[in-house]
Amino acid sequence: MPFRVLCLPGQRVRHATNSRTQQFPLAFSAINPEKAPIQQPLLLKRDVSVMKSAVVVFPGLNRERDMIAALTKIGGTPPAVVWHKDTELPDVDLIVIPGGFSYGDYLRCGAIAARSPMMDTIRERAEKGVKVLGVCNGFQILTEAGLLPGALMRNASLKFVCREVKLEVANADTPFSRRYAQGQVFRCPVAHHDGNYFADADTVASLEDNDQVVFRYTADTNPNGSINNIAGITNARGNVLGMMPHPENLIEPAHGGDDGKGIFAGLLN
Amino acid sequence: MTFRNDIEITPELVASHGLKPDEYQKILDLIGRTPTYTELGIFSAMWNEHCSYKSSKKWLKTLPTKGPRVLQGPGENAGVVDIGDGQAVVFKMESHNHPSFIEPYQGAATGVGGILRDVFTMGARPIAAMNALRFGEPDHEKTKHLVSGVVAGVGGYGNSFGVPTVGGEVQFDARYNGNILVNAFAAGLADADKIFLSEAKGVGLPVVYLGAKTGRDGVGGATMASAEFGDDIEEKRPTVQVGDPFTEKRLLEACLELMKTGAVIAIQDMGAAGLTCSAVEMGAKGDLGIELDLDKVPVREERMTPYEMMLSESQERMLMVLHPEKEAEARAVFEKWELDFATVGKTTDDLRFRVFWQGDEVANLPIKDLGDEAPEYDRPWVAPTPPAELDPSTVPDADIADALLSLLGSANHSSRRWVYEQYDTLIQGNSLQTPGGDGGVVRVEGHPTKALSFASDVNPRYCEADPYEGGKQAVAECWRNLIATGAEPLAATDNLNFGNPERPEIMGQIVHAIKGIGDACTALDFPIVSGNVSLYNETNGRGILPTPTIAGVGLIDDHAKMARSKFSREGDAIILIGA
Amino acid sequence: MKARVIVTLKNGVLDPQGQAIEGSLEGLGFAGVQSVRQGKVFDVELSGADSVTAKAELERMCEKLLANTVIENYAVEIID
Amino acid sequence: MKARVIVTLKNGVLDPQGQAIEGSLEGLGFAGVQSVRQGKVFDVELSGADSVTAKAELERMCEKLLANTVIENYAVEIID
Ligand SMILES: Nc1ncnc2c1ncn2[C@@H]1O[C@H](COP(=O)(O)OP(=O)(O)O)[C@@H](O)[C@H]1O
Repeated sequence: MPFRVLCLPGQRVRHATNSRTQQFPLAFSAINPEKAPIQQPLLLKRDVSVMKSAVVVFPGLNRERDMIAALTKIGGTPPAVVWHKDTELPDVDLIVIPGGFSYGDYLRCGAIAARSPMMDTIRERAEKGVKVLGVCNGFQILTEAGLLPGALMRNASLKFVCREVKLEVANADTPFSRRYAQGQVFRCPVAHHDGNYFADADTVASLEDNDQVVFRYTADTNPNGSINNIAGITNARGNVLGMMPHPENLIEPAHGGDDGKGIFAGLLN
Repeated sequence: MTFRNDIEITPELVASHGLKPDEYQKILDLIGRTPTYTELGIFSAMWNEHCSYKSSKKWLKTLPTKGPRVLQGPGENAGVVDIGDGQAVVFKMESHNHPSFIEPYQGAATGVGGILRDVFTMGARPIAAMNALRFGEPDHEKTKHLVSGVVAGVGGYGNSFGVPTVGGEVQFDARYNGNILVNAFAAGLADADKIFLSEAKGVGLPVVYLGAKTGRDGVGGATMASAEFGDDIEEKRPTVQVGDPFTEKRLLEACLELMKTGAVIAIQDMGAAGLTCSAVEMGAKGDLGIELDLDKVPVREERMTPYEMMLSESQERMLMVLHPEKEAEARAVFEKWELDFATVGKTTDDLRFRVFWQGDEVANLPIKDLGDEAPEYDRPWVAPTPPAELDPSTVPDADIADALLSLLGSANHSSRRWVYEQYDTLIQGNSLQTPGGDGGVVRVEGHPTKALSFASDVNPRYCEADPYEGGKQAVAECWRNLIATGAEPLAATDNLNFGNPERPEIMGQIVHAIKGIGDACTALDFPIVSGNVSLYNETNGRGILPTPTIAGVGLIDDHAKMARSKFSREGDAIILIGA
Repeated sequence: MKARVIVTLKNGVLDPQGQAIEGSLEGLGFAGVQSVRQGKVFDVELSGADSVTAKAELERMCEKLLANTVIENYAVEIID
Repeated sequence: MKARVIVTLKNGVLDPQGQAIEGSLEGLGFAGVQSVRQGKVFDVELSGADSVTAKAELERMCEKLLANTVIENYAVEIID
């Protein structure tokens, strides 16, 4: 399959793994979903091998529909939707824990969901190398479950914040970020109350040393006070990503842009 | 246990239930005996201003409520309007003013929770919310606390529930110093042929309680004083209702799942005066009696009395009438979502509202009369006096640029971003225009081109100067905000916030404002399909500014052609149109 | 001087957090839990002041900010 | 049996809530406040069990759920 990069038309990008710099006259954003019949994937099927994914739903999550829409539109096939009490997780390449307020965010964000039996299954899959993406509450759940280090504390403003931020790609060499160029800055919305990433100094140092920080807020758009402007990190192996911003809410012109699409596009084989 | 249902009904007790002597006489005439304590509570709930609209009904009836697209006008949990392709938009606005003043976070949160329930009780998935807020002067000692609590509460509930907030209003004026206004709007999307109503049908069918457990939340402060306990009250119990958006979100999913099973005959949200109002409304609308067994009601506190259970305003609860053969299937849905599901009574053919508790009948009342016979007043009113015309010579000279700058920087004209950034405006992935423009726009999921536009407006200072013109203006402004997004306005809901209607000059404001709203809506073919009235809003013995909030919904056929308020390209011409 | 302030919900006030925790503990196999109510604790360090003054000061802080006295109770304890 | 569990942030862990409260207290004119750290309290009712068993059980609850031991400490106290 030819290598493709998501970027705005005419934008210069550098691909992280081979450092080639190329000009892309035509990118995904040139595809107008308004012209495409509804429910059809934004990508043509022949362009991609179908990604098998599952979205895990805990009670109180509320961005699962947004996530399902994004995976369907970009991945070309709807994800399996798995209720947290289901004992079977289908055989998939990608497991997604979407955003929301699992168990009301009571006790600590993500704490109660993180202790559910479903998380043991997800942990086993992650250990086998299956990709896991946690967005917003999903990120909080992954840290509470110990799949990712650190914790998400209350925003420095103590207020819920919903706005657009800019993310800088700190590591383009992950399955989640490979459609972006190293150092590329892209737009992405956030909507959360507890996104203030914190870890002790040693943990932060090792995250930085191992290139586990994948996305950072640009310094002037950090919405929550998170340490080192961290917006998203992976585990050491690189197959589990947690991020606070919501790429699923910026994937088509109707959203005012499609900067978030690359994350899903990158996960296609 | 020292509960008694035979507490003596004294004039003081009657008065503390907000019932006037002649209203109490009406109760005596109606039932031919002294009511029990529980019955007195039931009457006070059904006959208060909030449930009976006794001061405003006469005037509300004059509003235009019909139109070719109106599927359901006022009288249900929310209004329903056809948007084509077999779909309908379901919406309403409701106030939570007094609770928000007492406890701003929980008051506002439960206001949002209540209006969302009104919408999904009818079978619609909520897709948009708005909130119209009015506070006292910015530097009044209470304002800061109230603003931060209310905004956090609106966000805390709506964000967690998962509905995008797409619009609203915030205003400051000294006249709201002691009485803020929190008006919450919600809209949902449903299949036009799958709207659920509250009218019970069929005799001997189970009446089922759904959702969260019942506590003492909101059981009236004044009425609490009347020692239904002996000496075992440990502390003065707060009557604040606490919202639980997590339970509400599960209730939403469970209800929509339940409705698909075909088990639901009628369903009603438990709002103000919870079990009482919902049971009576369902029965009375269906010309049926209702029997409740309070021992079956899920409670979360010990030793709850029938009086308390009937008046509790615990949140996130509903009542439904069910097809008995579907009971197991319906129960399984609620068990999956870990919510209470209890059969608490049945429908009867005797047109009585009978309530049993521990083997005793604690209430036995004529169900239709509880609503139909509620007092209705034609309160005296005087036409508002228009303010004297302003003498131009008294207007101080000011530098226009300075004036403009101070206007732009003033609390009432500055950006509202600090508010709406605390609300999730993007969730569900369908927001095409978020707050900050004229109307909020949300696309209709599953349709390639359609979108809905929402706006909420009123200018209380205009309404104070001239309630009739102010009422008209509120409708016109809402309408303009909708068309400014490229939408065809469909219908509106109103939230009429006024002072004490027993004062003729306030009643005059109400009458004139409703007339103005009605005339404007008629002229614009913009029917009012739902609404809410909040009276007795006073601060330091003076009424608030008359504030009839109008929230409207419009339809955009093709959102690719949607209009926005921002200039989008250099070199475009700027054109001023209008009168 | 160190002090601890404990703020708890008044009786009868719904505690959705406590309920969710109760449910989760049960799910994790803790059988004997009958109820959980969640509250807040504030560990405050104060400069100077004797403990009587400090306590009065902390109570004023509770009334003004730390507790929402409409629905919460508070208790102040001087630690050292 | 009644017990109280107190969960506090470990030293060095960021406490945005505590910081904000510190700032507000100062703003309200409380001069002597040097630091505020916010934690949680859980009032738990347990059925049966002697206090030794109960305490052990509560500690397990903390390890498993009530505290995030990466950032928090806990203390258990049996009340009666
Ligand atoms: N100002 C108003 N204009 C039009 N309809 C109104 C108005 N106020 C109330 N209504 C209608 O009267 C009915 C009863 O209102 P309300 O008691 O607030 O509803 P609920 O039963 O949800 O508490 C509702 O259908 C509402 O739409």
